[in-house]
Amino acid sequence: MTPNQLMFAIFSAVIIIFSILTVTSRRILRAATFLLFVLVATGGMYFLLRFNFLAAIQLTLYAGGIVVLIIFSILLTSHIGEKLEKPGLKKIIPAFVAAGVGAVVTISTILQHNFPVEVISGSERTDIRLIAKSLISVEKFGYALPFEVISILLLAAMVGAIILAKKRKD
Amino acid sequence: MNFSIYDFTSFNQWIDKFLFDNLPAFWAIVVEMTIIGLVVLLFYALVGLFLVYAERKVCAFMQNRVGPNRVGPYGFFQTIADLFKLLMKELVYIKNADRLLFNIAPFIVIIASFMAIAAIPFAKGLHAIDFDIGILYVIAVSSLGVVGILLAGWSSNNKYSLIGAMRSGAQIVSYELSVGLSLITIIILAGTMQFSAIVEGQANGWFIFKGHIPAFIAFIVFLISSTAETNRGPFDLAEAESELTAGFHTEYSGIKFAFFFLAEYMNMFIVASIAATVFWGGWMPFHVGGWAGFNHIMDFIPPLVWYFGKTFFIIWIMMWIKWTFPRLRIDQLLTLEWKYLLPINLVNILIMAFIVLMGWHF
Amino acid sequence: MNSFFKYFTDIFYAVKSLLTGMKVTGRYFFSPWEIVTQQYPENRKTLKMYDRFKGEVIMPHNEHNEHRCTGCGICETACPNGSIEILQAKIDMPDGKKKRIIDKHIYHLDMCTFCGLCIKSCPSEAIVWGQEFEHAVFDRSKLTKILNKPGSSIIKDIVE
Amino acid sequence: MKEIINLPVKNVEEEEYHINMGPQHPSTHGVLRLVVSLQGEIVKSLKPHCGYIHRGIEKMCEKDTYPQIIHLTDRMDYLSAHINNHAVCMLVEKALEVEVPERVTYIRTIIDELNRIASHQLWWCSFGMDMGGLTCFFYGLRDREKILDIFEESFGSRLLHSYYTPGGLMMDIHPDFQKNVKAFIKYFRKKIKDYDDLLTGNIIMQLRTKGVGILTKEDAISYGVTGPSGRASGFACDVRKHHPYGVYDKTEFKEILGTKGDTFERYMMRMHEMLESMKIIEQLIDNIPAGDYKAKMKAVIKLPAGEYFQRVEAARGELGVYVVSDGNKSPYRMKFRSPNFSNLSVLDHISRGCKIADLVAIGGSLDYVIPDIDR
Repeated sequence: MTPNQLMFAIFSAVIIIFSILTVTSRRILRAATFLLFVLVATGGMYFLLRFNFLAAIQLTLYAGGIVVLIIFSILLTSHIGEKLEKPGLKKIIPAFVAAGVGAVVTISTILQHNFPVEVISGSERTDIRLIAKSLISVEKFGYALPFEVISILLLAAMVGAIILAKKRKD
Repeated sequence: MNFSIYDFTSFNQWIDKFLFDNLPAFWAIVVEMTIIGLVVLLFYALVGLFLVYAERKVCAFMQNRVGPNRVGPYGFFQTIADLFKLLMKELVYIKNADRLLFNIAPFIVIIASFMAIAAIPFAKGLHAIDFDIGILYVIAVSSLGVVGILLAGWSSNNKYSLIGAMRSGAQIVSYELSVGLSLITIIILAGTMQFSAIVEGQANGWFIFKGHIPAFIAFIVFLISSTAETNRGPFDLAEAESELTAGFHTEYSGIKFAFFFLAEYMNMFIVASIAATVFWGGWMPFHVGGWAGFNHIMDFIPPLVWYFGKTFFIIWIMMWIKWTFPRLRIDQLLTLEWKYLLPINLVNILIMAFIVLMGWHF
Repeated sequence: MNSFFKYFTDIFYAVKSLLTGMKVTGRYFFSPWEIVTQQYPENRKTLKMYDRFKGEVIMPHNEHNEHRCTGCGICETACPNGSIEILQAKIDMPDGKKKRIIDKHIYHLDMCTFCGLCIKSCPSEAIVWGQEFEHAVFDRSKLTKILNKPGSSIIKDIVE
Repeated sequence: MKEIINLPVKNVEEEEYHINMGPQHPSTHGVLRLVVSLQGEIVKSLKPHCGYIHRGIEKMCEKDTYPQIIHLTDRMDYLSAHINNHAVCMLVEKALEVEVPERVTYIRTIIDELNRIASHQLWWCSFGMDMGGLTCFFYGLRDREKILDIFEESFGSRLLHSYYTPGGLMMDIHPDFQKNVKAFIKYFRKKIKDYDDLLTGNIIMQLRTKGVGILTKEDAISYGVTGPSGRASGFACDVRKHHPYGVYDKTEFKEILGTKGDTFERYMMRMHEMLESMKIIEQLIDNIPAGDYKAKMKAVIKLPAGEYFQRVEAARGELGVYVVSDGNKSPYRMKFRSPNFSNLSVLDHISRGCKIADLVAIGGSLDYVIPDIDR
């Protein structure tokens, strides 16, 4: 076993355990915290794959941004004593069926796909200059258009948020 | 073994080679990681203790006092005595608190600051990891710390803690923008996010001089917003002692309180060392382009001295700020960020990009 | 346009006011000779209280173990807190008369508010302020003091 | 599906949130409990609960003789102990129609003003601390120490002096008193510039206090807010000016009135008052007439039957002493109109709608001393 395999095992164990805990915990803030661990471990997985940029983005956006927002909204709305009700059988069975179908589809797809075995040398890394350039490139594999579309979407969301926040005052 | 205090690369390679020669590859890596972990841990504790002492002395001198002077010479061992006191204190169990989150919170805070240390270059060849996305990585991991503060405030089942946590959440989320943008200003100038490359890029002049006005503005903005991000005065609203008793860590006692305390000081150290590295050249000696003789004399001072000198100078400025100003109110805090720092920052980035394009920097 | 300039002048004056404040603390940081802290237990030898310092009520005795207290009890009535108790005794004088003298002048330091009325009202100036200020003890009963020393007597020339 | 939608609609906006500020809280300057109902960070209303250090001083006075009462008044507003003593002493002197020597009135006036400066210095440093500037606390205490040293040299104690007696003083002032007071004024005129640089001019402090906690003149009068807090609203209530006692009628000083009545005005009132007090002391300190330090008084003071009232300007406002005497050596009924009690009562009115941080600043600017509220 190489150290990389060991780390992979640790990360995947963390992801699996905390994913299960996230959906089974009946306290909503605990669930959010477990979700944070899942996301951080996923970031670790990216580091293991040497996708440093993706890993950092994962940490900034998901762990540092979205989870903080989720926790923040929980702080505003719920009380410490609150516990979610135990779901009834009517809810458990469809949930299990849906999860099972999803798992079967994903696993069968992965198993059917033939991954080409390629050993990436240790020093090779995704070049962030390439990422940056393709983000603003208008050529064939450029992402300038999606980038701008997303920025307009975010702007619209921001304006909407401001209007919603203003409305409450008067 | 070729060891020099000016370049640690060969020293590291020697250890690496020694381990790989004597151990199987798996165990060599495990031992290496353990050594690095222990060294960083020890460093963390020592710097934390020293900073607490330094803060007390600095604020004492600013307030016409002498500060701690009973334990050891000039009270140097006061913080160690305090550490033992905190270790022996009872860990109070809070009624109706969410125990799991209550216990996890200090660790999240401390791990976030712990992870950030790994990327900081202390001297040539003396850093744990040298990412090509160094600055982005530091911003990413330091944004995790706020989760710990939010959890601490919520799980203590105390209204003061909750208000403190809310304040701190709003504060850190908004000031992260300014920290990131002010660093981006320098990334534009440096053309890289890798810490080692940033430091090497300042071999013929620090960026604060090379990028003149925009770099200076970026430094000021970084200083302000990083002070806010580390929850230090005058931005210490999350633990405003005259309003919220102790804010989010009101209910913590003993070593768990010490963790928050230590993490605050380590965060201060981290932002100061990022400021030193990005704006003031890190371990790079003071060089003036073209003055070979002068540069040569400056090279005799070891890089560690340069690094710690700059870092502690910036920490001293942060302490000076803290012990001079009254605290801001939460709405003023957000006004400062959204109406002043952010627009200035955005314009500053534009100016910096323009200057770099035109080649007006030194 | 006006508000545009105001934005920058605001920033300018804000920064200026902040720097003025930092100048004050910075100056004190670099002038350690202005430190006012007294390092108390170390300076105990040289520490001198002011003459009029109200430390505790004492009864001075001369070298013959004599004091000036007649045991009249005026201080006891003057005290607003009842922190003085006078125990009187009667002795037989050589001429056969009985005379009132003081047996014990009990002073409860723990009840004293240091108002000074007892000392001001004493007709024979028997009690004065002492300079002692380290009154902390572990046992409260130690704060009850007997001011006249054992075996002491009154100075002869005091007339009641 | 319905449940999921309903969950966030639970009306968080209108939920009230109560916190107890005090009895142990860093910003209440003592054992005062404020039950604050909040909406987010905004104060909806607050209810002060006093009485945590009620010692029954008014009742205790009924068993004490008039000279003995003096030491109890020290312990009401302990930061203006001399001024409280002055009120009782003047009341007794007025009732007995005793003419006190001129030397005594001069000394009393000087010491009252010194006490006012010392009190305002402590207010300044604790106000700075409430705002979060801890350094202010040490500068204020450092300078207050100089006054306390002068007090200790002359009267033997630093905080609770019991220096005035009905009819005069306990003892004459120390021979060095005048020299030391002049040295202090020279010293403090220099140091008060530091105060201005550090806190008054500071942009953060100005933004936090200007327009916060506005008290109108009408409200100040109807709530009976006196002292610097009342004058900040434009309520001319300086007893020293309008009902002079001591030698205030012989000295030149300004009664400074504010217009806005916000926290910053209240702050500025006290800063100005320190300067005015120094002016008063400077006018008097060289002109203390020679003479006795005590008028001739009977050994047992008995007030003729009747009602008596005397007011003085304490550091925090108007202190009134009301005595009903039945001709005995102790009063039949004693009542203090303490300034802090009235000043505290306005806190709920002016802090509604502001933030917690503002509440702390307003509390600091009203400068309440809890033992004076509870008595």
